[in-house]
Amino acid sequence: MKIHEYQAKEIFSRYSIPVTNETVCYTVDEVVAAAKKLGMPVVVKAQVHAGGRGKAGGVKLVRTIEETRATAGKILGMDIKGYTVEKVLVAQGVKFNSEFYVGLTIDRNSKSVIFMASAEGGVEIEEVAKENPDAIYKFVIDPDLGMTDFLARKIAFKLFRDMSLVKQAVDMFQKLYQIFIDTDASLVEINPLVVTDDGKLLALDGKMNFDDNALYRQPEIEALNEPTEDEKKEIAAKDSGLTYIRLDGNIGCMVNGAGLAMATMDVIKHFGGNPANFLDIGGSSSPQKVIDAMNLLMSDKNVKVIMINIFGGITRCDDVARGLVTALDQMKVNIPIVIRLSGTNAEEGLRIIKEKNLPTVGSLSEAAQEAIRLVNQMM
Amino acid sequence: MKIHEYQAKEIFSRYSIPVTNETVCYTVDEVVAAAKKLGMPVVVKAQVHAGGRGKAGGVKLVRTIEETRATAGKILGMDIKGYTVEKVLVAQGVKFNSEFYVGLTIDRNSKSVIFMASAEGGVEIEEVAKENPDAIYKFVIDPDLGMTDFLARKIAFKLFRDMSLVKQAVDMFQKLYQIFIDTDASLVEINPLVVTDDGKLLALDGKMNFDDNALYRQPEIEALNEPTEDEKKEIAAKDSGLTYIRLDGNIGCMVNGAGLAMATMDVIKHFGGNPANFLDIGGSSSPQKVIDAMNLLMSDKNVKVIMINIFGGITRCDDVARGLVTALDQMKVNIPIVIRLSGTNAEEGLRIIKEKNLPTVGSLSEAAQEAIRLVNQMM
Amino acid sequence: MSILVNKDTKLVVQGITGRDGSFHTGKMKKYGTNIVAGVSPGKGGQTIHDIPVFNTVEDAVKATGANTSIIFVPAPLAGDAILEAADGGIELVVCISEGVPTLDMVKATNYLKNKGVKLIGANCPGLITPDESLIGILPGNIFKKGNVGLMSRSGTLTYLMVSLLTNNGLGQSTCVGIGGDPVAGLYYQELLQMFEDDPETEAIVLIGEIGGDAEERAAQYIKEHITKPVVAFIAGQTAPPGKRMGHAGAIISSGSGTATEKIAAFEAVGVPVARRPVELPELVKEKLAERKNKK
Amino acid sequence: MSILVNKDTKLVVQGITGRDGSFHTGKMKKYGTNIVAGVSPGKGGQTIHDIPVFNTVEDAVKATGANTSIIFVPAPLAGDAILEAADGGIELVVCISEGVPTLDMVKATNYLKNKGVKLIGANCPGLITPDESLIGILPGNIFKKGNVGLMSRSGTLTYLMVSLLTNNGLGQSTCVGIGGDPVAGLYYQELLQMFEDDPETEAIVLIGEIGGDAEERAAQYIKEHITKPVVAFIAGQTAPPGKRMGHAGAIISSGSGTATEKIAAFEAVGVPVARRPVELPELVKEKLAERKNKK
Repeated sequence: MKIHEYQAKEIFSRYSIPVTNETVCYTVDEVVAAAKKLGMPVVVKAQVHAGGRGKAGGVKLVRTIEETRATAGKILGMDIKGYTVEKVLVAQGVKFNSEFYVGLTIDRNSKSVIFMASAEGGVEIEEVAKENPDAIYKFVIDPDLGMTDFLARKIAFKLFRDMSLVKQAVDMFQKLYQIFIDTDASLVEINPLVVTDDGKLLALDGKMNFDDNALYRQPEIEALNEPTEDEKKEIAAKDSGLTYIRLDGNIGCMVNGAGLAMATMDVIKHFGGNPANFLDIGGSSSPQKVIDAMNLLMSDKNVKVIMINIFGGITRCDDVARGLVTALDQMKVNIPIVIRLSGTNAEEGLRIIKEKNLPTVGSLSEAAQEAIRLVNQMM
Repeated sequence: MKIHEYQAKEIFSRYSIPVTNETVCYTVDEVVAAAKKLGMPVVVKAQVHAGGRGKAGGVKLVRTIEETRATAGKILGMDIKGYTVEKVLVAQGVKFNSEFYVGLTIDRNSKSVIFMASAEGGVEIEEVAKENPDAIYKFVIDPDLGMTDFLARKIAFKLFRDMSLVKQAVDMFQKLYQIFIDTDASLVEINPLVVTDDGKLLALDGKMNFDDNALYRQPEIEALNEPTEDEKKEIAAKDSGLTYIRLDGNIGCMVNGAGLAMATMDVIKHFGGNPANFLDIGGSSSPQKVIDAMNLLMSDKNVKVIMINIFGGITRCDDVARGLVTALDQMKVNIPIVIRLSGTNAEEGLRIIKEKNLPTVGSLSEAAQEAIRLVNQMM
Repeated sequence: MSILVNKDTKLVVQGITGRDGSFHTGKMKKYGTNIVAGVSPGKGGQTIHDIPVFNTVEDAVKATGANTSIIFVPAPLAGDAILEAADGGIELVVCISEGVPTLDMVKATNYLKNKGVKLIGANCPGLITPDESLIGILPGNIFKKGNVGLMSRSGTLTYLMVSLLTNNGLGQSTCVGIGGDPVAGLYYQELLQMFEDDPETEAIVLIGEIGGDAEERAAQYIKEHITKPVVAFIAGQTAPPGKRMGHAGAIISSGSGTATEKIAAFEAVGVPVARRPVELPELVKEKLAERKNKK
Repeated sequence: MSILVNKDTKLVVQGITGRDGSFHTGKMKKYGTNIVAGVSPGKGGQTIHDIPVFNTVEDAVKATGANTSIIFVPAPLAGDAILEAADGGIELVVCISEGVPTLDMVKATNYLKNKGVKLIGANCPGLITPDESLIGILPGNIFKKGNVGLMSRSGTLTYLMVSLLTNNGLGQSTCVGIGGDPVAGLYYQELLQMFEDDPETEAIVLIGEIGGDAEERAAQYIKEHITKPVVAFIAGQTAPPGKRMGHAGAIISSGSGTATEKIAAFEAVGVPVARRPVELPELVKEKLAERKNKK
């Protein structure tokens, strides 16, 4: 789950990490009022859940009230990577000497939280990572120790020589780690972290992502969620135990397991078809899950054929079959369905399906080819 | 550092551990008022920093107001192991089925916090430990994990079969561990922990000791300290970097290092003398420390001779010598001093001492014998 | 031989009284897995599928000598269950539970590393040594004893691959579903080494997914340490960039972790990559034949 | 030979710019200890006693190959300093600082155990292998190379004992002050085993104190594992019960941990106990003579 810059910085502030003076605004008038209150210059920043806001023209430094009004008008309502800008952050312009990058994330290899730091802040860190990987220092944080004084100091000395800055950095790094742990984050970033003209560290920007699996114990974070319409559908799906991502094809897929779902899409594409979605009905299943999944597929008007590919493990094929039969009893399904079942309780599942005179196929290739044939028939 | 039962239970309450309804009282009238409010019967419990209050008659169950008044009068002002009872805890009488013991402390061998639990609660746990050691379960708490759910459950299942009690116990044990860690405790005990008639766990008593070395970061705990007059002297000494314990002899000892101080006392006793105190001037020394130590020794009127035994390591003999000379310049010392210096900078120290015409001796045995000779001369 | 589990495996099922735990205990027992105990706090003393249930893993291990554990508890409790297993004396922990918070796994994997206890998962289908021991939710009937070692980040895709292998006469030494979570137990490198050291395994199949760089690292490890033939498959070749496909791992962003890169990494170290599942058995057969000729 | 420290010891001093750190660095250097670096955050690049100072232990280790560290920082910072040393690649950490909170030591000792790093202290005088390496605040001039291994919970009492040994012609292989805190690093048992395994050590002196049961456990360990002669001394034979004599360990309560009990425990396993310091050398000489006769 993602939150906006201003929300991340509110969390930073709660932990006494210094951030710019700023106000979130929803209208041009609010932006102008905020700019007057903060004093010129200010920076107007689009608040959307997409990267590359700067490049897209969503972040502007303005020096006069007129300029502020014009810029606010331009940014509010702007579309950035499919997200409409509904609010902007108006932040006091700050003079600074140098820009740094610091971030925390999960490292699969060390199975720990890692702290990343670079003196090349202010630019996209992915670019730095690609072009000058040695410029990014990485520190594995021992989960038993957390961000100890010595580790924070070790990191700080990589970025700063001045002891006053080292001390500020040690304090800030320890707080950032605490935020990461306390909120079950998956990413915490400050980019740029700047040294102001009067020698103070300041978070000019802030970014936080969270572990979806842990949201159940982070109600305050979950309350910050602002899903788009597509994401709402995905979340509703998740609440039913489904993982759903809408794509732009016409073969509605219902598969159990993310890997198999991707392989299924790969095979459909291989034979020239186009999947309408990624839909993983997950592990431990119940008939209700299949009903929810069918409803989800039927709600997409582009779907011309439904292709079900189940390989039973923890998901039992008879549950899927029963759910399917129930779903078909409850709802009007006027498009063809191609069903492939194998694995745990497959025989019982196939028996139930066949009782309803639904078509089943043997292999994944056959299923994909059959689905494509049916779509082409309709076109 | 020790605190009173009622203070420990206030901390328990802050962590939502159920304790008896109770009030601390300083006068008989307060006790009677509290008893009326709580309803009879109540238990009146002396609040002193000494064990074995029950045996000493400092804990009484009373059933009537008259009895309450009489008992309060008896307990308030009572002397228990040298402590005068200045306040009592008046606690609601509770009906219970069974009594347990739980406690946390530091275990030297595993270098961890251990949790101790026993179904033989309500009696002195030291007795149980001696007579039936298998009745006390001990669990080492991995410092990286803390009191995990599974560990708390493992302990709870040793004491209880009923799942409602197990769940209450799991919650309580985790909170007790949290208290131990949060307060830098050295001991946390509930004895007895009872199961009430309506199936609830309840802390009938509470005991907490704290790590003196960590008090600097526990100001709230330190504020609860109620030292006796002797302890105040010890604390003042500690503030000057000295460890002082008053004893009843007449040879004032000033030694560096606890082991050497004890060995010095052993040798004095061996030759028939009587040390007036244990005084360890500790490691890293400054002249001021020696001045403070001299003042401390001189404040004890029983002291007839001062015996100084310094073996320089981190303590430099020249510092001790200089401090001694300064002290003797500042204060009137009208009793004899026996000085033994060796180790780091001993030569320089001895030179300074000799310049002042103070007597020095070679070995510990000689020093002890000389001190005893001087005392006997005065008698 | 085989890796990790075999006829000597004595299994304890944590969460044996739950819906999935109970169901799969029955399935595993029917397959022939030696299940010696179940754990369900407060249900100690009961039996389920004729298996004794204990309140704690420690009790179960003391009473039955269990050396392996499988976990079916709800995700919020799974981290603690893993710790309990390791603390209780279990040597191999297999965590099926899906949706375990990442920081719980960070804590658990670190503790297990210090204890020297092995973990598979979480969010995995488990593992099987055919005809000996099935520890997980895999459908036993698709497996066949043989000499192909298999490891996979995905669950059901594994079943499809195994079916294809079995139908083509290629039996398996051990198949391991390692799970797709950001922080998991044993991973490609450890398992590659185990298969390398296992005399019964003649070829290794690695089934990867888009996202992360685990496959790239595995390719590097194969180059440096593995002499047995390895064949790979990567799911998500046509997944649109920037979308998260179920597994936390399956994210493609700014040109790293794509199927194209992973396939290139494998092929650069001589590991052929099947483009479609059905191509896999043929590649394995070719590699086995090559190996036979070399010998 | 010797234990723990020798001519190959390369020492880094943490807290080298403090009063005590600087003073004892000078003393150790004068004794001949190979001090390669100091650490003092923010003072990297300076030198003190001609020794280069670094901001972090890691920097110091990378630049100088230091393998041993001594800590002189204030007690509230000592726990972190121990962790930094272990994390930085140090193999033996000697913590002199006095008054370190117990829970800091719990955390540190546990981390070092998992890392396989050895710790002496905190609240200890350090250790010495005479004529090779002095790591600590011990007065070097009282030691003499020889074949008696010594370990002690107390600081200055050790110096007294060593003086007596040296004055009686009994040199030392290595002398270790283990400190008297409730939670400390290497203790009697580990050191007894090291001396047992050290060919240069012919007799072992153990200097204990009242409080706790470490001496009783040591006696048990000697019975089971140690073949070399051991001689002991217990401080606090006349200490009044219930009083805490400086060391957190030195508490006598309800009849456990008294000098009488400890002396009995040692004598029961054939370890003679000196009643006064001056008696110690004679007991060591007797034991050494016995051992010679046996050989």
